[in-house]
Amino acid sequence: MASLITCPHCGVRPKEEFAIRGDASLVRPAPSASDEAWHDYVYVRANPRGRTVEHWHHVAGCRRFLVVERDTVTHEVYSVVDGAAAAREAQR
Amino acid sequence: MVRDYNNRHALDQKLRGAPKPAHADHLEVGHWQAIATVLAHVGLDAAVERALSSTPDLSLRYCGPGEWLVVSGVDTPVGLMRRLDMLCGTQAHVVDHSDGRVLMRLSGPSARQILAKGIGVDLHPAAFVLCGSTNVLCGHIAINLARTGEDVFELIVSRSFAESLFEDLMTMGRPFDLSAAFSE
Amino acid sequence: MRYSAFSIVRNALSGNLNWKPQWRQPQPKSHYDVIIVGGGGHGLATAYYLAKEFGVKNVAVLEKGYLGSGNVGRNTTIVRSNYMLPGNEPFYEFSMKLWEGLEQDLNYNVMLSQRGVIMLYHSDGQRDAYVRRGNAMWMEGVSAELIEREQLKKMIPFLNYDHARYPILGGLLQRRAGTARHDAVAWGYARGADQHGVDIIEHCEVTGIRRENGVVTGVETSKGFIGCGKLALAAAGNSSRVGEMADLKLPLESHVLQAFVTEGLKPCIDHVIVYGGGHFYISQSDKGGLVFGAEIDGYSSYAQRGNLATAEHVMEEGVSMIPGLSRVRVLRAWGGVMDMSMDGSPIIDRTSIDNLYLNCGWCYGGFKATPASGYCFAHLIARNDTHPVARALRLDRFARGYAVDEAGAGPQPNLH
Amino acid sequence: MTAYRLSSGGLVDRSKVLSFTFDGRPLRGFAGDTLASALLANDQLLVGRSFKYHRPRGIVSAGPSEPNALVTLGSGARSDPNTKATVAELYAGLTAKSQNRWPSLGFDVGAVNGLLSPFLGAGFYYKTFMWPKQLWEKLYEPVIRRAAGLGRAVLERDPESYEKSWAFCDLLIVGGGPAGLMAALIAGRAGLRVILADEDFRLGGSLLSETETVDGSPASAFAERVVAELQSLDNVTLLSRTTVFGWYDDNVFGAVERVQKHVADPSAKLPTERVWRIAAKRALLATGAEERPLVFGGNDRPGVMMAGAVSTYAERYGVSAGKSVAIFTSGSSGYRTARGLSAKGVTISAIVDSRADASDAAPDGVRVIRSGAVVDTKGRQRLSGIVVERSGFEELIGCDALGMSGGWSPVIHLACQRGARPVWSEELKAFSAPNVGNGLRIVGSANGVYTLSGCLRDGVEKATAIATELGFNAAAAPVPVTETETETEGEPSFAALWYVPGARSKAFVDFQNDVHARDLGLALREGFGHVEHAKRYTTSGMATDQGKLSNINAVGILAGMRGVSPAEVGTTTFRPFYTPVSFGALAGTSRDGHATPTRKSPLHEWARKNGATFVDSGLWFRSAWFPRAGEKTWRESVDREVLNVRANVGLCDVSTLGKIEVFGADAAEFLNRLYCNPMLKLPVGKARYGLMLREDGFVFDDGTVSRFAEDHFFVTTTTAMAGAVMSHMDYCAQVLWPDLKVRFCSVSDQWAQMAIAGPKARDVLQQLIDEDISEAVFPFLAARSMVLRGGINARLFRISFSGELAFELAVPAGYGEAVAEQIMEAGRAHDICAYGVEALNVLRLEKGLLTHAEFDGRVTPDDAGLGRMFSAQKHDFIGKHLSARYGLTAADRMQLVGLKPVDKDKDMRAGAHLLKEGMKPSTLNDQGWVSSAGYSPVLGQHIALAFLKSGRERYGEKIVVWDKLRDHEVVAEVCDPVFVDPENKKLKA
Repeated sequence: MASLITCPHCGVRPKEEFAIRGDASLVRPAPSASDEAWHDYVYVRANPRGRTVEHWHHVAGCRRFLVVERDTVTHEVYSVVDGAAAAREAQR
Repeated sequence: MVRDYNNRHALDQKLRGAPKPAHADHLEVGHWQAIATVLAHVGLDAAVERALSSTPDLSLRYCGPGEWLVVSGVDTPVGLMRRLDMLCGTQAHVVDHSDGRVLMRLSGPSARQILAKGIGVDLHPAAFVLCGSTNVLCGHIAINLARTGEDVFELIVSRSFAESLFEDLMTMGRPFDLSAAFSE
Repeated sequence: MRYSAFSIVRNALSGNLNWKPQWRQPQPKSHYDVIIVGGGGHGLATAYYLAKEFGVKNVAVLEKGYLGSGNVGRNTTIVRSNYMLPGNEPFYEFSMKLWEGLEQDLNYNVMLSQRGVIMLYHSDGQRDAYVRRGNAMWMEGVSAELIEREQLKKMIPFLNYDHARYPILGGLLQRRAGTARHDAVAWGYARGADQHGVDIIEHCEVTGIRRENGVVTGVETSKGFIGCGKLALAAAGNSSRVGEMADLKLPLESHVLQAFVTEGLKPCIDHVIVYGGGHFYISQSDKGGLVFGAEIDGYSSYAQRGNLATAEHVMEEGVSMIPGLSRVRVLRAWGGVMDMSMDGSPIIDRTSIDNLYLNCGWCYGGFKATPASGYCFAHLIARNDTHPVARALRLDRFARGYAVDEAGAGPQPNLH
Repeated sequence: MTAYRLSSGGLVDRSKVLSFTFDGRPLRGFAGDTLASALLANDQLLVGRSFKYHRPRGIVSAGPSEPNALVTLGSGARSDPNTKATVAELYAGLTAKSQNRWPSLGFDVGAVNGLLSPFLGAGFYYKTFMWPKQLWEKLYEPVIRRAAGLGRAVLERDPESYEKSWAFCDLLIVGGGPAGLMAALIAGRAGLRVILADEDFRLGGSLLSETETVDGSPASAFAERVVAELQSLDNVTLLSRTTVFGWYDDNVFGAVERVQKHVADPSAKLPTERVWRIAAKRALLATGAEERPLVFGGNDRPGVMMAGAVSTYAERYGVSAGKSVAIFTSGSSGYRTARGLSAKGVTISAIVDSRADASDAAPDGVRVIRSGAVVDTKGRQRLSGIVVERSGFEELIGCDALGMSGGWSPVIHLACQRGARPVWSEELKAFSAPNVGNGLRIVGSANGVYTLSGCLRDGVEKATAIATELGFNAAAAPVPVTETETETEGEPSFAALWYVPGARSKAFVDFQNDVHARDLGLALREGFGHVEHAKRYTTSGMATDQGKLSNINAVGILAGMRGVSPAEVGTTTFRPFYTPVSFGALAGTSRDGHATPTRKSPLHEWARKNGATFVDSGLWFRSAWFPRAGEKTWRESVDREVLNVRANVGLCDVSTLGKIEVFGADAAEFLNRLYCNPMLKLPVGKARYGLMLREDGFVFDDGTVSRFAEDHFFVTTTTAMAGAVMSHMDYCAQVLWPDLKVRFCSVSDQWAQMAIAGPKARDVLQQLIDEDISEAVFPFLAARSMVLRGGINARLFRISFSGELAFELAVPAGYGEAVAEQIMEAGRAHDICAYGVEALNVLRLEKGLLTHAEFDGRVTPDDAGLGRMFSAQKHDFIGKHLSARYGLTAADRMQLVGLKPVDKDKDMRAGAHLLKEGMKPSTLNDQGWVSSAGYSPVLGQHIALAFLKSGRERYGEKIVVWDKLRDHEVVAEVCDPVFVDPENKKLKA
């Protein structure tokens, strides 16, 4: 992971083609949601030790936001999927 | 006041002057070509790709899902826009990039070795196949790379980065005496 | 045993056989007034000041590894108080003043070396931002100097004045800033705390936080349950994990920051120099190695190791700033796990649980803050009251809209 | 003479004599020598001084673990300090200098430290130098600091070049010894893409100093045959002189190739070093094993070497380390060295074996002292004898070299760089590699296989397995046959001996950092018994060799003192770099002007021809001002440009703005959610100023939004944030609102864009355009595509960043220069001038328009006086919810104001802070800060924009503009931030 990411659209790519945005498990609250929900969305992070999902933006490639499921200790990558597909799923 | 306006190539400063003989490893810069970005409407990726790839004198370069650069050696920019509009105007948005992109063709026995100095993608023909294309990082510059022959690659770069990329490529090619010129 | 030139001579004459351990290796008691989780710089400093300044002596520091095995032992040792925002500058200046008296206070030479930190600027806009910062420092009574290009050339002749991609126009200098010997800070605080009766318990991992009626009563550890009156968390890098044991949700991501050291060289770089065309910073240790680093690797990680792409980028910036580094060889790279907070500033605060206290979010700035962090945290724990210089560093600042965002980068931890 | 060149033998080319110098002394060696072998051949035993005590030191090893023989190669800007003589390939004209000595290597004043050593024990500096306080800075630290380091860095510009390259392969083999070569051969024949990297300049590893035969020929000839076959295979890449320094995630390896370090006359076309990043499907670690030194009294005297190194110098380089060589060993390896030397006619004075009984065969007539121990060495700057103790009796044995062998440790550094810890093997009495999965496997003696035949077999087997795994067909290959050795008999056996008791003088553990056994004792006594503490307290293992020789003994000694197994002590952490790598190699070509790419505007040439001075703006070069003859300062030019725009007309290149086409049925909805002001009802043919927030409610960026069709918008961003805004839009479209029908792409590079501003802007522009662009037809904020006379497609916008009647004209980038020239020609009669970003900045300052000098990431729309743009009526947009927080709406927030100095002649500068008159400076009293300042030629005075607490209520108040940093203080009046034409009369003219 720290070296190579397999982009579902572009294939195996080096880390420097990506910009990392952060936690991909967050779902943007509804406009009417509580202050606390908004605070948690913008400021609170689960920050797991172990398996996590993270948004990697393939800026120098397909410009897609990818959801990279990976381990924060071993740096093993479990899966990489397109962010829009994942977001649609999450919103369902 | 009616004018003929000159179109200045981004590498005009670099490549102006008498053409020098091409070496075995050569960088040829397309003086004029028409290039457009095609953005498929949401959900119509496959249909647009079909429409585009069925046209013989258009070369399709993959950028990302539903997004391509289309290169034409025969059309004017306006002509290409018109053609693409007819071809897939109802299924895609078409944006002229003829002035915003510069195309360079790197060829020669050392082409792969030269590119490997900047590109973190396996360029072995089994991995990066003939007619394959993709957006990649070359050094610090994002480009579109296509393999148009066993030892021939085409690089499409944003105009503002063209000089920088050109200088980088010439540095990468220095051990191989890489030469460069505008195409005829 | 008090350290002095005389103690060294006396011990040398007896074959150096009579030196005593610098801190004890006690077995944990069943209960302490305060338990501090984390035997790094901040935890040890907190224990030291609790015992020395606030009279709280029944204190234990629990460390899951060896003492000082976290970021206090893996940083670039820079000490400075050149901040811009009013929420930060008084705190870091308080820390700087504590540094300046630390050796005498601890009877331990932490080798504070006030050789000056200079931050280079490369454009008018960057200069204006540094002027704003320098004036903010002066507002707090902290001296700062704007060094213009010609003066800088005399001061630091080997910078890339002629060929840099971004011209070096000048720098903002804080002369009192510099470096300290990082391990010695941990050891000095440990020895000091120990002498005041603090129990430092190494290889004791906290595995749970026991609560009864909404109040913390103690911690489960690899050495059994230990009761406490107050529990203080100072486990930067792992704050989210420790906090989770008490159901705290924290505004943190753990990230890895690499640092590097070169082979030992005769003295050649006098200042701590910070590149404005990137994030690179460098200084030379008293042993001769050039110690340097730049930005974090960018993804969340608990692994104390970095990636090559970032390392290469660091070297690019280094050679861009000082062309003569080109032939210097890099000996070793290491990675520290940072608590990156959502505004780039730390948190010292109470929590929603009455007797649970929190010290976290130090981003890459934890080392320089060690004394003030310990002092302010001890103040908070002992008096249940925030120290005046740490008022802006409360946990609820995000909810209230008072982020202390020195970089102006917004709530994305890896941009700070 | 003691060390000398044997009359024959070795892999050096005796017909190619190479001259070199050491400390100015001219010496000669042969092609194929290392600097170390050549120095030995010239009997130069003393090569350096240690770090702390400045003790005389000689060559210890024959490879990269060398702690002592560090020299500075080359001179001036080409100096390479701290170079290991044992890996430096000799070339004609090489110059080497010894280090850390003054005035000379033979007589070094620093050696006095040795006398003070009882006071300079581990960590002594933590306990003293504290009184009096001032002396630390003035005296103690400078003295300590002067003693720092070994070699000297010149910090001059490096005349040589570097580069980097990617490589991809099926199998990377690290190490070209017997195991590595065999593995490469098997995999290469099977068709795998193989890379074999070896740090030596000659492939073969231990085969090059082996006395055994393989398949009937000398081992080195066998190696040569294998290498020749590998060279013939297209799918195999051989990288000699290449050190693999790091193993990173996803099986990516970093390696550095010394392309021209060994070349007397380097080619300008080639880099001096090249860093490889190798992505390997599989890798084999064939890095061999390291012999351990013995820790005994006086073990650092020049002439004391590793027994294996003594063999290597004899077999590979044809150099004997001495006339009379003694061996001190805890195992069979020492005997092997003795046999080899003896066969070459070198006298073996004795073999001292720490073991009581061993069956190893000594050469005929050589005395073997069992249960013996070397407890001291004699001689000054070179060895003259050893003191051997056996059963309480001491004996002095004369010798001029001592080979020591304390057994072997597999070299497993790379396998432990990713978090896995080495595993103590009781069987090997060494730390062995952890199982790190299929990606990286350990082979040969790195895997604890210590016989030649075993290594050859291991190489064959592992390569065959990998080939099969990857779907290749590896033909069964016989393992080459060794002559005398069988796999079990040749296995070296040794007793673990961490410390030789009874030392009469210092017994060094870490040679370079002068850490001796007693320092470790002191560390333990003071509570630093943890291996990491001991390392940090004593500095053992922290020198340039990273403890390659010393760490294992330090662990063993700590274990012994603590009465535990080495397994319990464990090792310190293995981290990159395996051996040190130059900054230059890791930086590659990205330096100086190429540190980052540069971007040039399509109007760059036009600006250059018009005499522009350029300034960096991110990656871009922008035209800053256009000096004319007679103008002496930039201010004169900028004032002229500003006044001319206000009075007549000017042309400014704004091509660097980010430009994005936004399409789709939901494009309007998308933009409406993206900006804090409304976008849904923007009419076709109109432009609107847009303000974008971050989700936390602070301003992110601003720009314009134009609508060309119901489903087609065109968005501009600031130059600085173009990339960030594009990424933000990607995020919003893909992650937040994936169901919106919107597509967009950057067209920043497609369009050359220029601002034509000033009362005569329309008169000038109309000359290029047939369509009517009068106020009635093309009013303020009109935005349309049109065609210039001559047929150029263009876009015209009636927007202004100067407060003047202004247009922005965009044309395809290639035509930018021609169109700009045309406009200048058309404008000549109207006194048009080119203006740059400095004038642009003054023009916007006079109008109170904002840039990222104001939008510093901590500013709300209301702070900036743009509160009216925040559309609370909109259902949702980025930043809406959190904007309502108390801290973002508090009455005492700093708000944008204008400042005018009370004394019109005074100036103000950006970065100053604000204080109430009469108040003392303090953080509490700080009232705000100046974001932008400059001279307004229109008003004839300096003006500034500033953020002031509750500023909008304080117009008319006098405030101190406090720039202590530059000792500058001015009293200014707080005023509205719009200084010129507040009614916008000119804008809509």
